[in-house]
Amino acid sequence: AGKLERLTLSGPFAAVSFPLIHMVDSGALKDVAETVEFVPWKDPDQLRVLAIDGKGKVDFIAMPSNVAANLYNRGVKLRLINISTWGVLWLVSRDKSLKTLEDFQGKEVLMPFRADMPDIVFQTLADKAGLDPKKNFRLRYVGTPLDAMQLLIARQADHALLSEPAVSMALRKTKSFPVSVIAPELHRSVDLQQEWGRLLKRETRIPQAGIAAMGQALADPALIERFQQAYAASLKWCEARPEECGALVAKRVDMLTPEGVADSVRADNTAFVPAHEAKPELEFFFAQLQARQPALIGGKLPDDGFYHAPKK
Amino acid sequence: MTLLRAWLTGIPAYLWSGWGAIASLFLLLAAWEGASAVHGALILPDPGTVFATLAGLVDSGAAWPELAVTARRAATGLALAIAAGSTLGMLAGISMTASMMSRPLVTVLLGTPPIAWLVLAMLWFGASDGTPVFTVFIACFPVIFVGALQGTRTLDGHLREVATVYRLPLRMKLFDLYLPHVVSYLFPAWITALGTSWKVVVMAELLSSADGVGAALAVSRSHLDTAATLAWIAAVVLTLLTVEYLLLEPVKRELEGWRRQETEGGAA
Amino acid sequence: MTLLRAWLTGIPAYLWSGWGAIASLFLLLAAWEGASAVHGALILPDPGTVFATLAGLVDSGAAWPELAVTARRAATGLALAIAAGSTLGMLAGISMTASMMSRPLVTVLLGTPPIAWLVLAMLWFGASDGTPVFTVFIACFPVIFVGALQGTRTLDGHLREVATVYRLPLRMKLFDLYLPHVVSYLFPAWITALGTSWKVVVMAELLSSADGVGAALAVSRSHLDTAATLAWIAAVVLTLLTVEYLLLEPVKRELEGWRRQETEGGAA
Amino acid sequence: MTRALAIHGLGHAYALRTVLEDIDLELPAGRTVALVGPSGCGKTTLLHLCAGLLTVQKGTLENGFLRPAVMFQQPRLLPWKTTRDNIALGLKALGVPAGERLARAGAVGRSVGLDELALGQFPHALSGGMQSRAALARALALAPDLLLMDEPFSALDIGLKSQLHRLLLEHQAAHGLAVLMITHDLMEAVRLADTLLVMAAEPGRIVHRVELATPARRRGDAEVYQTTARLLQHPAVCASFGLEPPAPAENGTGGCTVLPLHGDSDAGCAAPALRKKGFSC
Amino acid sequence: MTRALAIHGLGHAYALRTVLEDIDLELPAGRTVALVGPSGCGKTTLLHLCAGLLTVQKGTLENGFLRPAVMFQQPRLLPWKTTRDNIALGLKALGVPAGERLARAGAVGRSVGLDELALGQFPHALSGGMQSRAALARALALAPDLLLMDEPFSALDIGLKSQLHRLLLEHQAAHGLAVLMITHDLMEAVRLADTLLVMAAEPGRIVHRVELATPARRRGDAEVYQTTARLLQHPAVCASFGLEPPAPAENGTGGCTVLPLHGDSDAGCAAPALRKKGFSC
Ligand SMILES: Nc1ncnc2c1ncn2[C@@H]1O[C@H](COP(=O)(O)OP(=O)(O)OP(=O)(O)O)[C@@H](O)[C@H]1O
Ligand SMILES: Nc1ncnc2c1ncn2[C@@H]1O[C@H](COP(=O)(O)OP(=O)(O)OP(=O)(O)O)[C@@H](O)[C@H]1O
Ligand SMILES: [Mg+2]
Ligand SMILES: [Mg+2]
Repeated sequence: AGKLERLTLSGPFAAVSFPLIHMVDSGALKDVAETVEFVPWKDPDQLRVLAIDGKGKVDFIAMPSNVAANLYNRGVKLRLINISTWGVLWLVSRDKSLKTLEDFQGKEVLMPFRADMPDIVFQTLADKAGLDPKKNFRLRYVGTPLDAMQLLIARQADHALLSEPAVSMALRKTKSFPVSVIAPELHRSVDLQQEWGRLLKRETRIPQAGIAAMGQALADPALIERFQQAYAASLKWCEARPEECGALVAKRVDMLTPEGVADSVRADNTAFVPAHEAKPELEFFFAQLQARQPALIGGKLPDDGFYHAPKK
Repeated sequence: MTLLRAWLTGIPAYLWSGWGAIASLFLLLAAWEGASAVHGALILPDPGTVFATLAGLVDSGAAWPELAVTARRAATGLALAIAAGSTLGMLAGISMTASMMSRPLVTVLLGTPPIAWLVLAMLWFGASDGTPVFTVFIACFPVIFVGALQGTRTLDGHLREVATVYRLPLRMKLFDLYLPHVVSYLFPAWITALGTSWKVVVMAELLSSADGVGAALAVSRSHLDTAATLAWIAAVVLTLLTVEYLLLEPVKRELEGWRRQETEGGAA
Repeated sequence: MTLLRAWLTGIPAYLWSGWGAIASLFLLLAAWEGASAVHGALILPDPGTVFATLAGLVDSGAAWPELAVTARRAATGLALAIAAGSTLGMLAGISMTASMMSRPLVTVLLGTPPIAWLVLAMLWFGASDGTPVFTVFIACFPVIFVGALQGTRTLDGHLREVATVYRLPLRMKLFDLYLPHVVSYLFPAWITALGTSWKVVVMAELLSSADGVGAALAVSRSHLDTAATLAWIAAVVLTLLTVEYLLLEPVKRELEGWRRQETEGGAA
Repeated sequence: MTRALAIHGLGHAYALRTVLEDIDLELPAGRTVALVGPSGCGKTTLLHLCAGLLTVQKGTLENGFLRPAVMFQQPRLLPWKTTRDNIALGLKALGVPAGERLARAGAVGRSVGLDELALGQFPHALSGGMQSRAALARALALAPDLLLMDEPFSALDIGLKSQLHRLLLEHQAAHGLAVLMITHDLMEAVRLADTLLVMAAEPGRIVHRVELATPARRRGDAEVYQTTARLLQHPAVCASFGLEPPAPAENGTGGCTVLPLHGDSDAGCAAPALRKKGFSC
Repeated sequence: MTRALAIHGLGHAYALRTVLEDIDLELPAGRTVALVGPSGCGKTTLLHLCAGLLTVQKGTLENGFLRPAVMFQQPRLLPWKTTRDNIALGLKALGVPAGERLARAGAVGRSVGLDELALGQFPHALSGGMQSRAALARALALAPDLLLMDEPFSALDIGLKSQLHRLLLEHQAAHGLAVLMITHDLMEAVRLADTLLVMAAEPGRIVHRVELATPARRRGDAEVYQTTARLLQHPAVCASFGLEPPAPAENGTGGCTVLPLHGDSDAGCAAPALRKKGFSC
């Protein structure tokens, strides 16, 4: 097949996107397209604009798995091709001694993004632990992870549910001048992935984010295959060289620091799993979300057309 | 009392003259429908869907509590801004020095992005109503202040001389001399502030709060539920239109009655 | 030309009378210093640190390009809003029907949270200047429109009769009759809009842009670098104060010269 | 249409209150009609109707003049324009270029006694009389063919008044100007007008009409005085102004009193009657 | 301080332009001073100085009256208050309770010929003369001890004028009111004033002073007429108004002309001189 003119990758500033950035930077897909570019999306509005079909602007887009299902159920033409992020949710706390969800009973926990996936996961887990999320915790919702971090650092709050790379950024900040002078250390406390495994009696991982194919890529299984390989390679590269990956990402994304990204790469739970293989776990995950907040996945479980399966 | 009476008696005549307003709202709906057809439902659902969603929200009882919370915050912030802005603005208008001193502060208030306040507001007011109320106040106060200031300074010097000669006490100067004139400057400021207050309170809730329309908006936004998002926005705008046309306009008509008659007499 | 001359000749007298303004800015700095001492540098760095950071940004050359980009966007949006708002507002003020029809649209514009537009703006204008410019326009237009509308409607009926009798053509009606009166209503609206434009453009850039002060602000915020955040905000506010006091005020003094003399003559 | 103002059966009401009823009036080019009547009887209303500022509700009004100018009861100068620019307003509306316009405005301004300084000032810095002269100049500057004037000289001193009377008559002789003027000064009306209409109030109507045969420019002081005196003898006029006509037996010259200067006679003049009920204090 | 207005060597300048120079004036309680002079000579400025609206720049001004009231040259009614409320303005400032205040305002309003309807209307619906009567009523309602009036009767018809003259004299007799009034009507000045001051322009100064011995209420028409005629003979007065004094040989009575009604004589009156240079058109 002829070379494509342009290939557009897109993703949020989170772990799923690091391989995408590496792919663009290293020229991994040079043989496929003349230009390969990375377009970040920062909020749901931008995502919506990128996701409208027919425009064919974006080919591969990284997003949380539930958002992909949501868009699919709303009629956007996309297919999930892989899941790479299996756990980025942590409780960050000033108190070293808190080990499990139960330990946080009666405490005020900052929660960015009300009714979004992390909130629902937290509630589900709390429920399984026999706790009422509304009664046994004092959940304080804030607008963005940034606000939560600011409140933590300003000692206005002691615990927060954060995701990578915000966790690493916050931890780095509190150890570095001048912040650490005032704010005592924060700790990476409960790992929600572990709790997921413990309380739901499953593997200790949650299929949180991955890549969806759209536009011209949808009709081109070869392109998807090529992308999958490159992505898996880049993911491996990042895992192997956190420092280099951090430098690379921070160069492109002003908002992240190299150390923060590196820490985040070390901490997060990545594994390249093609969508059809992840399907059972995804369906379980979606079912949990649907039970509490159907709107998160667009009201229903996505049908089979959602999961990309390579032709054997 | 007079205001209340005026409010009640003003309504029928008012509704009658409101056809133009309604017509233009329908034009707006038509434009929306058109844009929706072009862009598709994910970007911009059509008005029918949105109003159906809104009706659903209202029926399920989900809408009223959120609207009430938001309205309370907007109204509190607005009331504070109107009281402080009108009074301080008029006082600053009477004294040249006060006006010189207050102007740059107003500019600073006007031009500082809310980001700068938000952290402080969260610190001072925590998760209470304080933060959105404060944000509304900060956003509306300068608008009203500037209007009151300008209105006071443009009062006809001849009438000011009358006040001097007839030795009006400060209270009368404010209420019998300045206010009736300044009101014509305050009204556009109040209308602007009313609109601003709703917009700002929603944005502030969106950023910082657990309840209210803004929070609901944030949720539906993160769920990519465009119809619900627009339904909430429609609810806000409809409330705003109601407040403006049922409350502010009749009051305006009453307070500016002398002016209306003047125009009619002059041009009839 | 006359405006330019007025601008130049007005400056010295103007600076002299600006002491009050400067004094109150220093008061503000003192309050900031105090608050910073209470809350600690992490939440609110003191003015010294912030201005040092700002000086660093300026020295390193990082500040100017961002400020230039932001200024270009704010100025474009504001200019469009002033042109459209003043003209349409005055036309609506002249015609009762137009005023009835436009009012609810203005309320809708005023009260709709930017969230509702943002998607459409991004879709229409992409990542270009279009989005922030459009956002500024939407935020400033209604403010100016309402001011112009009210100003036009409060023109003394007697003077309107003079215009009829002396058969002023529409152009003269606008520029010789309405505008000089309306200007006194437009000025507070322009001041408000100027402040709003800077605030809004920064917020829009914060959400949607890769460059400009807003984007820089987003970066320094995500690094939890409060000093840099405040330095950027200080840069915006200082620019705003400069524009207002070096440009808008002298123009205002010139355009309202007849009024100033009146006051002096009447009360000297 | 002929160059004339023709009014037939004209009436006007503000809301439910009738202020003018059954007015008939003819004003051909080159003539002057003076309107006198008690305060509040509707003179200004009639003038505004002629100027087209009020819509005709009853009767007919035909205005065949091409370039009317109005001088209002209040000066109504635009406060943001200098006196010169105010005077030039009508010329600007006609599209006269700036240089010529300002020169002509200056000339007309000087002709009503405004000096360079006054022409350069804003209206608020003018005295009352100067403002009303500026308003007059604004009307004259247009070189109108119909001049509607509402108490044009009432704010002026005796010297200026007579100067401006002469100016007006000259202007009229030169341009064939038609003038409709309202005044409270009967003598002024008799001096300047060809036709004098006396109005009465509630509702405003014309109760007396005097045609003066001698052209105004050749009218002598004696004639002016005698006509005024005769006018004041007329019962309708006395009634309209709320004056008691003195008993004819007591006074040789007769006529109602008030302006008592109708002779050297020191005849006892009756005090004017109270015009309104409840007139106390 | 005695209840009197005492002015010595008063001067005033707007910016660099001197409009008043060396004014001396005494106004004790119960007396009336009338100020006449050409338009723009500074009469209103002097009145505003007396009212305390302008700061004294030169000379001294002592005002010992407790409750002055001012009637301005323009009505200056508050457009957002009904006529009645406008009249009651000064009373409200004094803290008179609403009921009494409105009743008193109504009574004063009626005494100047405003009916109930007019009292309930906003000022813009009043005729010019009604507005100036409302302004007069506003001043009178205060029951002032000093009344400063700027051309109070110039917008009124002859009937109302003489009624209000009587009203003013009655008021003065009853309350011992001091009055400083500006007028362009010499006869009115002579009729009402105890002292008559004639001003000249550029700079405004007092050029002639007439003391009238007979109390105003007992002043007969003949006396009024003769004094006016005498006044117009005075060269300073003629010069001030820009009138040419007729050659004494030609005219028996002498005096400058303009108000030619100074007798039945139809003596040829010289045309008034042009007051300003460049008087053309
Ligand atoms: N705009 C208006 N609305 C209602 N009534 C009005 C209006 N203008 C005038 N009137 C009434 O109409 C009547 C006549 O007014 P108009 O001004 O014509 O009187 P006028 O003869 O000019 O009196 P003056 O000599 O005092 O100027 C008055 O009683 C006045 O109250
Ligand atoms: N506020 C002002 N600023 C500058 N000059 C002024 C001001 N007010 C009045 N003047 C000037 O002062 C002079 C005197 O004005 P003033 O109003 O006292 O005259 P006047 O005697 O009352 O005249 P008129 O009889 O026409 O009312 C005029 O030449 C006028 O131009
Ligand atoms: Mg009139
Ligand atoms: Mg005067």
